[in-house]
Amino acid sequence: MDHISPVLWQFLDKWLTHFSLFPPEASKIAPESDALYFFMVLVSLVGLTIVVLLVVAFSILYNKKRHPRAVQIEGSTLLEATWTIIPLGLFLIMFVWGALLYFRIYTPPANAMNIYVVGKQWMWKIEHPGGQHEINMLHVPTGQAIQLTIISQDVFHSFSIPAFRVKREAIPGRYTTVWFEATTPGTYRLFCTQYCGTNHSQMIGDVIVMTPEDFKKWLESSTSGNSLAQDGERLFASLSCNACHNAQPDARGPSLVGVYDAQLTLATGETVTADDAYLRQAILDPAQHITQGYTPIMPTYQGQISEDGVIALVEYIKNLHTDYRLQETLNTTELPPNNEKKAPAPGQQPAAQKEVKP
Amino acid sequence: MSELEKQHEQEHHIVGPGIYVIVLLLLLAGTAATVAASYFDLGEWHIAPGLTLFWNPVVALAIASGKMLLVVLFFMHVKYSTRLTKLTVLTGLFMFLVLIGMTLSDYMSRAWGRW
Amino acid sequence: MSDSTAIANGALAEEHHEHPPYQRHHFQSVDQQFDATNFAMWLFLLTEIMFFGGLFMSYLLMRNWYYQAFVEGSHQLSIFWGTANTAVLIASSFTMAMGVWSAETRRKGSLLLFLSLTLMFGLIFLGIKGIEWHEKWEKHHVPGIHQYSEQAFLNPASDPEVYKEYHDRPLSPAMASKTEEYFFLYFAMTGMHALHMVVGVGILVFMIFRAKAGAFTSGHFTFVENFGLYWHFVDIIWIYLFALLYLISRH
Amino acid sequence: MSAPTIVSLPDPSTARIPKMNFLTRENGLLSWLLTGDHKRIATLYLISITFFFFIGGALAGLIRLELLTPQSDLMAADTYNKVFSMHGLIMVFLFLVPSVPATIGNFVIPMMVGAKDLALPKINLLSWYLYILAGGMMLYTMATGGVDTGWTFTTPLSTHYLNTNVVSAGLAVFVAGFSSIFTGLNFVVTIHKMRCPGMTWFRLPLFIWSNYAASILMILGTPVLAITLVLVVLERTVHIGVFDPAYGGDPLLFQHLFWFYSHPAVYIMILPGMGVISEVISTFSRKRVFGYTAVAFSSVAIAVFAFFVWAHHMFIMGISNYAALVFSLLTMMVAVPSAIKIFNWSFTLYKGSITFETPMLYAIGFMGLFTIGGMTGVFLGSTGTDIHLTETYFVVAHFHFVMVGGMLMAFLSGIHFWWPKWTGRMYPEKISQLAALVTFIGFNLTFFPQFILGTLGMPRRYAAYPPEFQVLNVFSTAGATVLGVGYLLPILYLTWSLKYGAIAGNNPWQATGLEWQTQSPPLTENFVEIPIMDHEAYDYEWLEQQQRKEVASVG
Repeated sequence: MDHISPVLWQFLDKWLTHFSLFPPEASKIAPESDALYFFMVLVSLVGLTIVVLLVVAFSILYNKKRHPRAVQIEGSTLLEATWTIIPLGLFLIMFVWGALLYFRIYTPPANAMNIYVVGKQWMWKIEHPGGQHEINMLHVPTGQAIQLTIISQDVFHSFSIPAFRVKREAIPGRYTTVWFEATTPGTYRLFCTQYCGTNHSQMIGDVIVMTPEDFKKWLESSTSGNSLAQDGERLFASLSCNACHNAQPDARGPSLVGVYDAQLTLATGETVTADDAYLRQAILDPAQHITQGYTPIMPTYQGQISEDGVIALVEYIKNLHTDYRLQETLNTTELPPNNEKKAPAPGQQPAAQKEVKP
Repeated sequence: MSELEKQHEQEHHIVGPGIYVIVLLLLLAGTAATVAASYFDLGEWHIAPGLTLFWNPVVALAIASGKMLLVVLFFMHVKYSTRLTKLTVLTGLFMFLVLIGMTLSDYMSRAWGRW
Repeated sequence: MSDSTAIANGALAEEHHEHPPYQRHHFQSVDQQFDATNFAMWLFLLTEIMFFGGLFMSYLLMRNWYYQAFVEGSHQLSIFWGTANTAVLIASSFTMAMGVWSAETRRKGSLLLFLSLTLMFGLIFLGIKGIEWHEKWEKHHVPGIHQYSEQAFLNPASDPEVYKEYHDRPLSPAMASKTEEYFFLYFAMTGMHALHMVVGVGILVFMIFRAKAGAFTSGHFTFVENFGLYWHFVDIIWIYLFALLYLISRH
Repeated sequence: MSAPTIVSLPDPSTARIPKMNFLTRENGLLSWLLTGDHKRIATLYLISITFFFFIGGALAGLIRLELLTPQSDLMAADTYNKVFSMHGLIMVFLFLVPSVPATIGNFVIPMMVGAKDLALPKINLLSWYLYILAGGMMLYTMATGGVDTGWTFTTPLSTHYLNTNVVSAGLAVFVAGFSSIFTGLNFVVTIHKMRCPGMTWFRLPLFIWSNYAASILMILGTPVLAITLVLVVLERTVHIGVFDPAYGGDPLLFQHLFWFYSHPAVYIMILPGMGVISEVISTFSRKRVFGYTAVAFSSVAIAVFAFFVWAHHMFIMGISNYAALVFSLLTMMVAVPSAIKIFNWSFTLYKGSITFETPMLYAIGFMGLFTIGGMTGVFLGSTGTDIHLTETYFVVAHFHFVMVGGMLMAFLSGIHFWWPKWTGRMYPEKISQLAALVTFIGFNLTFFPQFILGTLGMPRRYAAYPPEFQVLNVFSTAGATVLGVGYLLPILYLTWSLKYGAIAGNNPWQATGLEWQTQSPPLTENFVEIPIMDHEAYDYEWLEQQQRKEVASVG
């Protein structure tokens, strides 16, 4: 084998070690998704085999040499009905099966841990609730349902983890969600699959799945000191949100304590659920989201807070289960009663300014 | 008269000025009515929570559709045309409604939330 | 002759080999030619319906999202000019229909008269549209190219003319900025409509010259008939634009 | 060894190309540029789409070369983005949409229905000029720096974040759209109003049915794309619009409007190809198409359902769950007529008398590849598997199986089938059979690995990719080379045959369509006398009787 160039050997070696035909199954949904996939592959193979067999068999049996005169046949209603109804039935099975899978992938369980994902040209920013920030990396534990709340800061992106069989578009101006539960520790690819401009192909990263213990260690080692909710709290204070949303009886804004996931009645009479998307909209476009009994005095924050900032605020509001936290915020900012133009406490400004887009 | 000639005659039915004048007056009356209606608040109908029908747009669009029908049927001679022409007009309306209806169905059902 | 039926060129169609000069060589008969071109025109109008369909869809969605902005934006339009324009266009549709009738009954003089009237009404329509657009230009309500101003919506009292009639509440700044969306669609829709009018006016001028030469009153009225369909279609689009842009948001 | 054949050529020693035909009737460039003859316009179209096909093909070659290695080393990411965008735009709007209808359809539809020309010859010529204008604008776009939106013009990327020639590319597609509207309109009018005496709807060849269905889609779908592109161009120029969320618009609205056309567009592309396959399979198995009515109505069913499935391109884009459900169900429905067609074609072979000339080889290739392409479409139409597979190379492989494996095979099949009618000369049989085989092998080698790549998760439109995908990409690039040879061969030997091919005679295939009952190349107005259709479509017994009569009268 001396005459084969070593370079070629290297190539072959590299290829063979890097070669795979099927992605790893590293999430709970992956085997379910693959079951349907293989069912479809099977149906396709059977269908293809039937067509190929028919064509080959007829080509041999009825070629001109063997069968010089064609016999004219009009058709056969029975046969045609057969190959209408059987594919239809199979397609309907695939439809129902696929729909069940679809709802499973896009309906997060109630106990899922929420991680925020912001897509921008050309990177993924990940915000853990504990305040850990990552770029093009996502650390997750096994055995825990993770819900991703995804938004884009500029154009369409798409957050795809092939090993988990999940994918969701990151849309500018709207939250989308997807969830998964990782099963096997390891490092997996993370892609942006929606074409998003020049460096689309650089918008890739790694998903690192760890055992819960390792994950805990990682969380502790990479914390930035503040949790995401604390970041939000600072921003909340620096934007003087608490001037009105202070849970006081005479407050000009509705109390935000326990507002998350509550049913709100708006000034228009509509009832809405205050989910992430609603909170985001209410911050950016308050005039359209007036809670019943309040006047539309809140200014818009469109263009003043980055998507990361909004996420921090939403996370903060989410965690306001009692007004204890709110009181704490009030205490730290020494809010004088009835003074609307309140400058934030000087000590908190730098941290907050990190979030505020000029 | 043979079948062919009958069809032939139908295709070249000439609509006279009399009908045109009547249609013109109806169209102008419709315009006046729709403008007048826009000055009144015709109220609304709460079909279900979150789903309200305002009468003003409904009336305005109904009058507009009436005018459209007059123009199509008489000015454009569809009333006297072949079935093919009628089918073509209906196809156009149908596809227009498919475009609007199916797209809006996505937007409307998003508010229904999860299962 | 009114409301009567007539067989156009029946005699000519039966003679197989002597074609009238206006019959194109690949048609079997004048009838076939008329049917085919008429049907083609209708199919073209189908594409026009779908073409405007995209605009209507965008309008419906945006109006649902930014209802208040669309209400206030629509108050900026002049109902007087809008109504006048609708009447003008309906009148032009009528004269066009009469033009078709004149061609069918081979009346050259009245055909010329009605075509000219149609042309006149078409030009009046475009003129009024020009007045309306000019007003928007002066108020800085042309989106994108002329320094869009939200003043009228943030502070309605600054526009006494409109304010006198409708005591508007000021819009929130976020909503006021969405009025630009309304005017974008207003200009896109009326602009696209006016473009169709301009094309129509061009063809009308051409038709008047041809009609003078007697081209349409010797039995070959297909062109007039088909142009009539186009003109009526443009009229129908306006009827809906008038309702959607001017009227439905008044209350 | 000589394979049995149905080719019956006139005696080569005495055969002559008829002196008077549509090619020789008038001379000079102007007589071509101002022609109203559908056959000449078809010829113009054939030349121009071949030109654009090779430009698009060259760009495809560049793409495959770049993807030979994981890094983006042949070209920068920006260049790569422009290359795949231009490849998509040119192939979709300047090749696939007009390919069969504007060339073969233009050439044979009037003859098939027994008419002298299309109903509106001037509009037909206008359609070609619009096509050329669109092509010119596309070339201008490419020459002045290209466009990197992808062929889908996704907003807000295209309206806000790119500074390439989006406007001229968008307008080029707008113009190309009107070219296709006018072609479709012309076909519908011709099929409705220009049929010869005795030509009832159910005597029409199936090629007519499928082109009719495709034309309906062109008429109703294309204008929505046109207005969408107008709105994109406006939004780009005046910086306010309905698609960019930064201005208050909705990017999903763009997706809705864009796919309202662009999903039916894939049926615009494939339906005429299906028509070609029906003609070819029937002719080379000497049999009436099995279940004529079912095949005819399945074309219409595809056209109708095509308009109700567009949102399956948006399953992961956050449309409502309920809409996803409905659109997925309807997508499953549209798959059924395609299955019907495949099985009906297979059974057309049953008890036939089959020969394997080049058009038949391409047609058999079509059936295999289209089955794979169609079935993988179901993977993407089912909401659950779509999540994993969409926006990956699986999608790329799927639509290339349908578009290249399906449509291009059908196009080449049709070109070979009608070549004798068009030019009066036969193409060389042996080498063209070889070309068909090379194309089939090259195609599978190019695109089959992409299914696996997609399942592995390799995203589409990547200039650089992780190294574990390299092996399959190398296979794919190697296949593309073979495929390139497969496409170059026909243009060489077809050009050769223009001068040296055997004289074909009127009906070398012994086919039944009316177009075969006139001379080749046909007269300017197709027939000496307008034919009268007195038999069903694909009536080979009628044809034999006809020939017996002729022999008797001559003898």
